Amino acid sequence: MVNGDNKTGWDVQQMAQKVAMDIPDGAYVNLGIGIPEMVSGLVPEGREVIYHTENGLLGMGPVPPTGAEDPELINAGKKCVTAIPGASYFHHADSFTMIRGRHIDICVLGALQVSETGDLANWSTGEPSAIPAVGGAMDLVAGVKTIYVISKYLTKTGAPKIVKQCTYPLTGKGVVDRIYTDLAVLDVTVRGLQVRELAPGISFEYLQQNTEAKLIR
Amino acid sequence: MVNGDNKTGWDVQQMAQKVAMDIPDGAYVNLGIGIPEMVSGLVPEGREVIYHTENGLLGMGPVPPTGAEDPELINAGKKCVTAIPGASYFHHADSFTMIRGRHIDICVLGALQVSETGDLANWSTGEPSAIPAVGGAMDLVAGVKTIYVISKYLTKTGAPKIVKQCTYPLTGKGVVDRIYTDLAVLDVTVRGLQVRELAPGISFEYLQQNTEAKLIR
Amino acid sequence: MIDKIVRDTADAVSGIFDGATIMISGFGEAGSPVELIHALIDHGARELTVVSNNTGSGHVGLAALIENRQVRKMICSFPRTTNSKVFPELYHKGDIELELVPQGSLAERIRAGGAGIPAFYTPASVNTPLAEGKETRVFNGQTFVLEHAIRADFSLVKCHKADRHGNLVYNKTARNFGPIMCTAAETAIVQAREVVPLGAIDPEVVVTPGIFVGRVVEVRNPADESKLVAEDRRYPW
Amino acid sequence: MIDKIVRDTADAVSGIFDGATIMISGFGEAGSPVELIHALIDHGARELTVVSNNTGSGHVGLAALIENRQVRKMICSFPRTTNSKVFPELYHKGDIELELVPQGSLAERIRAGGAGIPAFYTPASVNTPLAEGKETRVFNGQTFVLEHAIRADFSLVKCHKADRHGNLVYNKTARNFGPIMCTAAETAIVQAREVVPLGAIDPEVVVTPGIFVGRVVEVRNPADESKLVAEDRRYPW
Repeated sequence: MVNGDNKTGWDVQQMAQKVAMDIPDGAYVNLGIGIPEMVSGLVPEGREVIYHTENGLLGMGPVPPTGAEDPELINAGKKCVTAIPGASYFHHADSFTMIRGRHIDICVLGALQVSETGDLANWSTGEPSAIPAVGGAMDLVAGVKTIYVISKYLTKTGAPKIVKQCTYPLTGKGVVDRIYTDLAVLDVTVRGLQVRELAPGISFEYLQQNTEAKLIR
Repeated sequence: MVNGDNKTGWDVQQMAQKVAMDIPDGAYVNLGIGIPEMVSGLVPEGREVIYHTENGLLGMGPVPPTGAEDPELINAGKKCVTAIPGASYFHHADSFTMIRGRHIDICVLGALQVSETGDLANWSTGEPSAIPAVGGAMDLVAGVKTIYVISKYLTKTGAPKIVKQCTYPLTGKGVVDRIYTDLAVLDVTVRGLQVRELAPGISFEYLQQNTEAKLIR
Repeated sequence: MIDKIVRDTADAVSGIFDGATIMISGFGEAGSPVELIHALIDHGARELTVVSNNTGSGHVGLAALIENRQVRKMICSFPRTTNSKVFPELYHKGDIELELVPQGSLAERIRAGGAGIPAFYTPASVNTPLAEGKETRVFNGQTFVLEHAIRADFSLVKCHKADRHGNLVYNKTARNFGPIMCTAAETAIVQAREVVPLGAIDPEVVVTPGIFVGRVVEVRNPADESKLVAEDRRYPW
Repeated sequence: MIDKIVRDTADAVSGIFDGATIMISGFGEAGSPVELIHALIDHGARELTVVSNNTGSGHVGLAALIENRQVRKMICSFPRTTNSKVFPELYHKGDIELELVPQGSLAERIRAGGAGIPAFYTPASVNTPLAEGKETRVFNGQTFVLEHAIRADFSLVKCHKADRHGNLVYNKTARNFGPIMCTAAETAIVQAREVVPLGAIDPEVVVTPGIFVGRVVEVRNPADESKLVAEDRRYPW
């Protein structure tokens, strides 16, 4: 067990901002439920990014003002959203044509564990008491061109989430391209996890002490 | 070679009329190119029959008046048609979902040969000089619930079209349910071709003399 | 004459038999045919296999159908939702079976069922527990898993507008599984917010052509499921 | 900013390389992108594999592309039409290759290519010469044949209206292969009768969402192919 205090790292907002900065103008992006949803509000000025939500909307806009919600206009997290000019609605088979057919450029997902080879576990802790629920995660990691993970570096109890090998059931094998954590941004490469950027006050050594995965400077 | 004179049989109009009489109210029907197209104009009063054309229209209406043709509103035979109230347009994959998914009730097709077990050959004579062209025929016979064939009993040269076994390349095996010819209407049954109705002046013996297929009274 | 409009939701669900496989549209509450599900509760058919993305919320709609012990097995991608109480309880007791399917594979299996495709290969779930026991195959160096079509005896679907031929249009993201579920059932049963005259829906904008629809019932002011859940309503009322 | 509108048809077909696989929309002349095909003739890419339902009429459009010896192979369901002269001549000389596919299998293979499905089973063509050499498999007592996805480097598609995101609507039965061909190409190139402002197409009626489209060019008064054929016009003019 290691020190999980991350006061010196980035907060969730800053993590989401880093993701948003890496999404180029014109990209088609699918955002997972939870923290990834924050990314949509942080796109830099001058970029036009199109959000896909797998329940049948391309061109998802921001949350509507209170009172203007339509329970038939929701995102994958079942929250009320809006549609931008140029949006389109479609059924589920067409929506997953976009996903599986490699039409979506970037997907941002949360994680329970990511391995040094880019394996992702984010749908089940494998506990017998838990009700397994997978949603669209397995289709997304199998079909989207670039997979970004956004996640704390350590669990709430201080255990590593960046691991040599996932112990939880996989969502996909070798699918993650980049990991945005509170302590660093890491790229999955054939040689190991390349540290792309360190949060202020975080050392490479500290990162490496907190994972058995192979990190590269 | 037998006598191909069929002055005593039904004409093409009468054959098409017999087909039209057997299409029940509310049926979804696909009509092949050529003689089968005649059927649509012969539906008895009081029946509502919906015509599907595989190039993307459900609810095909009659030929438009001269001058009102739209080259972007055509049938599978590439002739200008119209759309009835309640029609819908869709793309080719959706159109063949209707066909392959057993949503169409009846398809009426022409034939080069039909065997006593309901094998159909209607797309190629297999001659090396011919350019093979299949269109939607193989999907139609594989997917539509009931297949009616409308065809002369004999070829122009008096050769049998109702055969023990097809010599031309097959469109589908054991797919035909009923054959409307100028001399008789025949049902394909497990015991052989059951003569359902004889044209005026045509005897069972005459029919049997002109095919090696097994006919049943 | 073709007239698929039936009088009420009881007529709409008539003939649903014990042991039937039923597809139910909706993604959460959006597109969920609450009134048809309630009619199915009144109707009483049991031992159902239900194909639906979720398992319902609170004690109304799909959750109420499960709570009424009419469902033997669920085929879905995400059996949890914020307010799902009924399914977890029965699942933990071992009183209901679950087949968990990735959402895209679920959609494609339903679409295949409607399109006469018995099976297809997909990259989703390869190397995960959900592909265990399933056949895999390599195409162009990549591994895919074989998935089989799903068909249903009945689908219960909610749409926005319908005509007597069964042509349908939907509302926004409430479209979700409706169109493919209409294609994959022997009898697709649809509740529409409004039945319009034939010809009122432009042929260019029809989402579900009538050929895929068996019965239509008008339900003018369908329940807002989340309100019912917030009020802790239970069906039967 | 996303702006997929290009200036002219020459820009639209730029980058098409020798040996490319090209899907071309249309069923006969309905939906055939004649102006884009003519731009491809001017462009000159050769050794193309073309996926299209037919092989063109007279000496314009697809027939002219074939006549100009730019096409090595055709993948289609019906290579004959009333006025097809060019393809038959080259085919008899052995100067062009033909892969004949049942129309529904052709559509489904294209759709699979766009949907990330590498292969699927279909009942069409079983027990016929077109299934020879193909793998078959029995599901529930019925035999099916394995068909593989088709993808293209480029698709040339004609539509009715488009916006700068590439959202498309079509006109009547000219829709045919357009929507699935947009999904199955690395770059879908579309000619639209009218480019409309973003937001002018209702999100409920978009047929091809912009994500599937690479480039859009406005061609306000597209040729009526059958008139050109009747006048025995030839391209290049």
